[in-house]
Amino acid sequence: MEIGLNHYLVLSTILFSIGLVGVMRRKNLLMLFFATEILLNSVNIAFAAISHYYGDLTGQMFAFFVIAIAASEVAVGLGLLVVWHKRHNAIDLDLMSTMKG
Amino acid sequence: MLEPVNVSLESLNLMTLAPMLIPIIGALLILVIDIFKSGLDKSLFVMISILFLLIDLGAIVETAGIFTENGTMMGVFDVMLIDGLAILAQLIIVVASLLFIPLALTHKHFHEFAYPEFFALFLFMLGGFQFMVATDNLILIFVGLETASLALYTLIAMHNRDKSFEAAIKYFTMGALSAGFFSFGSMVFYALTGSIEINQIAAVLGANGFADMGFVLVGVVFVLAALGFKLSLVPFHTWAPDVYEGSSASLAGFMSIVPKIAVFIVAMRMFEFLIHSGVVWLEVILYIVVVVTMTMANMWALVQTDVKRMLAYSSITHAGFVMAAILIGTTQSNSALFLYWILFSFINLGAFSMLWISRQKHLPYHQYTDHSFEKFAGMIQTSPVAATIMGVFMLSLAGIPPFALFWGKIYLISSAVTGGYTVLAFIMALNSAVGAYYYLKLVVYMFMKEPVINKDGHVFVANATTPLKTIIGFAAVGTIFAFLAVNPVLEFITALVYKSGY
Amino acid sequence: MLDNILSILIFFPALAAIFGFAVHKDSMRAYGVSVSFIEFTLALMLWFSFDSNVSGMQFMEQLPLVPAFGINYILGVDGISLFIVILAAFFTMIGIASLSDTKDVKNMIITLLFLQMTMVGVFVALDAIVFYVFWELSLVPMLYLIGAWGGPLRIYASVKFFLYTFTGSLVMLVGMLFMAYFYFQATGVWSFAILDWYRLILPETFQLWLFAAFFFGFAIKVPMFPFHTWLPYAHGQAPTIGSVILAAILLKMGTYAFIRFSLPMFPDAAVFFMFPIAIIAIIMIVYTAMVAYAQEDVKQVVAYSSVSHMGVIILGTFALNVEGITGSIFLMIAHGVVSGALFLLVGVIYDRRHTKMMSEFGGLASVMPRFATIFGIMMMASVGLPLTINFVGEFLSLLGFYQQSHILTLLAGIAIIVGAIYMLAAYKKMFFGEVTNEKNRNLPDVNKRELIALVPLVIITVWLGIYPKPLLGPINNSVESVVQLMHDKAITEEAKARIPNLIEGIEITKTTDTEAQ
Amino acid sequence: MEILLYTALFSPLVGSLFAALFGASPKTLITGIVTSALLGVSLIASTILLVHVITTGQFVQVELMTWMATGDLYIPFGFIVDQISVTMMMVVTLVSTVVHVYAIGYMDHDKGFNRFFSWLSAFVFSMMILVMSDNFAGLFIGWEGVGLCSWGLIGFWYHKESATWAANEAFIMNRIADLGMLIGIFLVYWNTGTLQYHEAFAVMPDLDNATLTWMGIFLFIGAMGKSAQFPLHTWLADAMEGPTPVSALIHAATMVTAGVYLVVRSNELYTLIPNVGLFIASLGAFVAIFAASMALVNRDIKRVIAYSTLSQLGYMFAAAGLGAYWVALFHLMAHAFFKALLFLGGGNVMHAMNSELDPFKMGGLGKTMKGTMILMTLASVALAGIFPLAGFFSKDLILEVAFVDHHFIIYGVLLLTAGLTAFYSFRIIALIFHGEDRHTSLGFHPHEAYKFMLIAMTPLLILAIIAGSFKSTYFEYVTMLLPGTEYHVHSAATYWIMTIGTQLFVILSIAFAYKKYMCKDIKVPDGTSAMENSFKYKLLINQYYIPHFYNEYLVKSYRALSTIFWKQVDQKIIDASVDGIANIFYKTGKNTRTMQSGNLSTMLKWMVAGTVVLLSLAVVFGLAVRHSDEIKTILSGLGV
Repeated sequence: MEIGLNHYLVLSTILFSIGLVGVMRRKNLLMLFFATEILLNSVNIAFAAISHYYGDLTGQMFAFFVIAIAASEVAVGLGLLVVWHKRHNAIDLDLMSTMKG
Repeated sequence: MLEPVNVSLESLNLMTLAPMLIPIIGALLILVIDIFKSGLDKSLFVMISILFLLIDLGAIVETAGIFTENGTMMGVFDVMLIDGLAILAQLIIVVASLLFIPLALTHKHFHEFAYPEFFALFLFMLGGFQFMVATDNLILIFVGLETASLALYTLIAMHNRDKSFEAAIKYFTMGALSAGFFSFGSMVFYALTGSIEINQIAAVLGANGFADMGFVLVGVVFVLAALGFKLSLVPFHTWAPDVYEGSSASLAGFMSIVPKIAVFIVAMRMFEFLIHSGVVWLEVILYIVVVVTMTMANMWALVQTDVKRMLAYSSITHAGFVMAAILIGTTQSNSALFLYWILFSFINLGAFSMLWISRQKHLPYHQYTDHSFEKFAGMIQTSPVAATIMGVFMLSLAGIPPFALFWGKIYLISSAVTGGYTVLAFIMALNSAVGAYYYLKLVVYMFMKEPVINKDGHVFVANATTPLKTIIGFAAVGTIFAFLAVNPVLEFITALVYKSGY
Repeated sequence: MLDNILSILIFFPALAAIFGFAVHKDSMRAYGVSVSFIEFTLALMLWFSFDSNVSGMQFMEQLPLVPAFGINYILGVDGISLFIVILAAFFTMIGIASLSDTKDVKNMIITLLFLQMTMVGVFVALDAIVFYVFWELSLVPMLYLIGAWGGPLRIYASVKFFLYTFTGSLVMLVGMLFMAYFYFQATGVWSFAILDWYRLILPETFQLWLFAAFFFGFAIKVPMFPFHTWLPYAHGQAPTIGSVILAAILLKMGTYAFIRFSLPMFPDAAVFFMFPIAIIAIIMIVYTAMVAYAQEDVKQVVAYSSVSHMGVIILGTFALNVEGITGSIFLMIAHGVVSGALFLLVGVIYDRRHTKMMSEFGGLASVMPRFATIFGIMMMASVGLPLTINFVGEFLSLLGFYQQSHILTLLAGIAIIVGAIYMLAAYKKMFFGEVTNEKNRNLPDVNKRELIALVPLVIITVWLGIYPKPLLGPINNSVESVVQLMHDKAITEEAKARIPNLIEGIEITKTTDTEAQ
Repeated sequence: MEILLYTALFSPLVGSLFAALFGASPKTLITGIVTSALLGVSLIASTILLVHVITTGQFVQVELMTWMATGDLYIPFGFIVDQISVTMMMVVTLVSTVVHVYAIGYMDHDKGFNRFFSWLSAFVFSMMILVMSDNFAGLFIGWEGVGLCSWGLIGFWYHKESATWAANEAFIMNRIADLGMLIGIFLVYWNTGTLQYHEAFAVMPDLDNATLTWMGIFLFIGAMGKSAQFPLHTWLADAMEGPTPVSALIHAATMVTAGVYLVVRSNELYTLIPNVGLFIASLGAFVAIFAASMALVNRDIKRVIAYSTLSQLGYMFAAAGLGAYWVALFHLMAHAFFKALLFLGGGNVMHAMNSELDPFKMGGLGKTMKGTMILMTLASVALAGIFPLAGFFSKDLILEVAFVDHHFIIYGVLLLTAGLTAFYSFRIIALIFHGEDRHTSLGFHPHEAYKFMLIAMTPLLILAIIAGSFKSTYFEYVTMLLPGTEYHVHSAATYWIMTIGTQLFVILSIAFAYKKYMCKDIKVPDGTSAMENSFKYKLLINQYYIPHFYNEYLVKSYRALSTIFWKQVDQKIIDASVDGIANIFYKTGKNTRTMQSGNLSTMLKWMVAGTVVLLSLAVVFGLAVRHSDEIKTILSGLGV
């Protein structure tokens, strides 16, 4: 069986779904960040595959940008996480609900 | 053997890039200054920011001039797109920023303004937003959006209070999810059409007659979710009240205006062609989302006990209100969107600035939040001018004529009428009535109750300095005398929007 | 100066109010009286230079406001609005003059002056949006008046008043936007000018919907049954001056708007809805009169009586003939004078006893004979005794409606019975009998300041009851042109039949002339 | 002549305003004198006008100014002095002058002396407007004006609960009738285009019968209220709470006859609709006997006289209804004189007895109050219709009218009423002035009234005696305007039998009354005697339970319904639903705000959930589009 575009897309979708489930289920902030990384990377796979399929570089460019943005996101995210951890000595989401209503 | 890249500078049309580059240069300059000499006063950075913003404004006016002569411009490998929408949105962004940045010159000292990075980040953020509105390339939109958002998360966190961090983390995490949605949506469109430029997507989809409607809709859903998050449309709005509460009042005011107008432009570019191509589904979904956003946010605003949170929900309502313009999708409605948002930015910035100048460093014992309603009780007696100004802002937000927002409101509702959305027009009108309740609540507290605390009116203006008062005065005058400016503004907007083909 | 007298009338009090911030609070009352006196003089000047023989608009002013969207600042006055404007100026004047000592009197006077601006603005605006601006803006000072100086439930009452009317007027606003859109479709030009709208003939179904939208806004303001429940709260909680202005002027906005908008713009819809509205009016008349009878608080009696009288005004308006509409306009003024006076009178006793419960009183006639006399005169005027101002309006309104329906007029006529019942019962409870409550035994009679307000009202009540011609003349002229316009515009057969054609006579003579030739 | 007309009309107003100036101050005799003098002026002016009208046969008509003018409606303040109105003017000014002078004495000790004269003169003014107006609107002004003054005067002693209650009752009941009148006026206007009497009547013959009938009915409803005809009669007896001069002037001589005046004035209308006329006559006859029956047992002098008034009004309506307008007017005039006299005499008694009104507690007053006794007896004789006093001429004429027109039932009823009238009139005469002294033991020390009061009453006395002799003169001049039908029984024998028979019947009734109530053993009834417990007595003393019925079933249910409307409908339904709608928003907000739990996980879930919902909608829609053809087939297969 030849691996075609659809397989990549299905893989991407599955990864995206895993990411979504992770985003919803994870109570640990760090794990949550991982889940968002999975989301973005699943998209990268799809972009690369489609780009190859069309023989067009735009998709890969997009993927590069996504990677770059993911990286900077991690930087900001981790920064926030560290501050939070310093202050509260915890990174549990459930403790993070002083504002509501 | 690849051909050597041979691009003439003329064809790049670098003028289109100028407005975005100016704030970025400004940001870099601030960083450089800080490297050479640290510990400079915030006023310096404020003034530098203002200067760059003014230059930016000049550049935008320049492009506006070119646009009115030559029409829509493409530049930098056809990535940049300067049309009426881009110009109007940039004008709003820059003017709102000009009103925002002097708010840093408070009487009390706040953590974030001590860092020059705050101003640098701010300018980077502006660059991001300007990129967002001045392109129809999904990559650039994505990059611009993320640049701006990441800067914004940081700005929120720099307020350095527990709530600020909580707000920033919430905003950040949800933002990351929305980034995922946006990229996924872009991927779907790319897969369908092989292009990531909106006008080409439109062209391809139009050419094959929306053959894969199901997949188009999947793409639309993800983009809608991502943009809906930024616009705080229900049910993607949950971050908004918490983030507004967690961030400083001035930044909250800024957030209710600038990011949203940028995203509105993207939404307009993205959805307009779909609606006009007869994608009924999107029309229905947008209709539902708009109505739900207006109505539900209104109801939540009713039950708030903190003014800033109330204003947060009210901003959600207004966003839903304006989203209706995109749903209607006529020239009048698109012009109404800009008119509404210009007027709204004046008032909302004014209202949040009023909260900002009443901000205390430490909460007194009877107050659980920074701006609880009780704090404003009897304000008319202790600080009548401030109370009157705040009252005007509230009445204006409620849509009482002749204050600013009324004109935007009638033009928008009128566009619903002319666009054939009769029921929507009535829903919009009735929502204004519901909204009046919570704006009145503050008026009631200020004008009709006895002060709870000390008779000292100082608490309401504790943070006030001349620049802040000037900004508020400017906003107040703009709010009250808007009726004089509506006509020229409206004509200008309509001309630009019409010329851009929306 | 006369060219811009309407603008001056609108903005002079507002400007004076802004300057008022600088006046010391001890001198504020004198300042307020002077300003409102000047305003009243200006209003009288308007009357004297008003040409009674002209039926159309006079003293027109026009400035562009948002010409791109057809919104212009257009003012004008005709016989229909002239007297309400004067009444507004008059009541503000005597209201301020008779103000009793309250806290924050400075703020109150400033608020009243702003309120006056909006009141005058509503009645002279000839552009729907300008009208709407003043219409909505009038809510704000009233909200403050009730909310800041009212009784224990003042916040509930004021917010209810505001939101209720605001909701109604937003629906009306949508109606206005539709109207402008239809005008745009018909002519290709945006316009909110009322006189432009008059020229637009709409299909009947459109008229019905637009009429309904406008009706919603007006009916709440009037207030018509069943939208009236904000009124007792507003009146019950408002300070005296608030009630006076509310009853005398603000309620008239709704009925005035019916005549200014609904009738000439949607004549067919007016005919279509005539009977349902008449039935609502009758319910207003009888039902609220009965509710008034059940009240324990004298102010509520007067408040509900207002609703009842507004029913007669509505009925007269929807008589759709000259007699009825003239009567209803006259009754607006009459009811303004009489209910205003009654609220002032209630205020007099409230100032002395700080209660409005009728059970607290009794036998006041012997303690305060002058007060009892004035109250009695005003009560009789409210009941609609001939030779008082109210009778002229009620008589003409009912007379006019009789042409449309006999049986409904008979039912509406019950007004004169039920009106007498609650008024006499209230008067009896308060003034007759022995003085049972010790606190009432030594109450001082009305003082000079109160007389300054009350005596002119008594004089007007009787004078205009005997000699209403100075008012009826101009009103009649303008109403005739409205009725003729309605007749000419009507498209359905029924409407043509229901709305009299006033120049019919001329047409007949013309034909006979030609025959003679 | 115009100046005389205005003098006659406005001098009472001047007097009233003059007295009103002193309204709140203690008694000043001057007010009484000035008002009386001004009424004298009015009387003189009226007399000159009367002479003018009699001698020239022309009427005086003036238009003071426009009152209301709009559209086609034009109502002036117009006044007319013609045969009808001048008769009424004479009656009004004469009786009121007498009553004013009398009241100076009667109200001698009253705190509200000045206020009283102000009201009383105001009443005369209103009454003058009523009778002098030349259009229906002016009539209505006077109509309501007298109602107002009647309210003020019945409730004159406002500290008395019963007085104020009676005042309000009178006003409200009259208002009910006024509504009918107003509708009648509307009918006149919309059908004839004018409210001027002569213009309107000129058009009426061209109108269709149904319209005229309605017009007649509604105008008569107005008359029923003012003239206290069944079923709107209860206020008149209660109105006796007012000071006695008021009862004499308003509730006997003038105001209550306004209804009769209206019918007479509208004779041209009622002539066109004989059916309504017959109804009026029948109602009149019914009221005559109905009121007389209640007078038989009542134990209140003033109420007895009031019922007698009611009964006589019935006579007048009977005459007017049968088309004998001039007869009705003649009886109106004669009745005014002797009934006012009777009331004023009653006032003397009441004054003497410290406001005691029960004749059973009096007896033998003739000794101390000789003058009053003579006056009242003569007035009663006149009322009973004994030759040659006024009542004989006017009342017998009515009987003749009924007889000649072959309305024998009406005739019979009226004849019987005549007997009853005689009986109850002399019942109270006997109880008050004759028989044993029962008052001294109850602690009363009666005294005769001031002499000038008695003198003031003499003009009425004279007129009550001689008015009958004016009959032929009166007939001649008044029939210039009214239908001049003469009513003559065809055979002289029948006439004499009738006349003498009637006289005998009346005299026998009087004798019976004297016999029954002059005996020695009359006691103050204490509710134990068999007669008092009989059903008939109870029915009569309770006025056929009509006031009871009104009070229990109308007044109370109105009050209950009002309270229900307020508390249940207005507050619980209408207002609650308004607040309910507002609360729906508030409650929804309150209940759904938990969605904003503040927990980041939940927030993310909301976001994903929103996307998933949209996604599934998109998939459904996408599939639907793709398979639209199949769906259509399936749906058509299902028959949709």
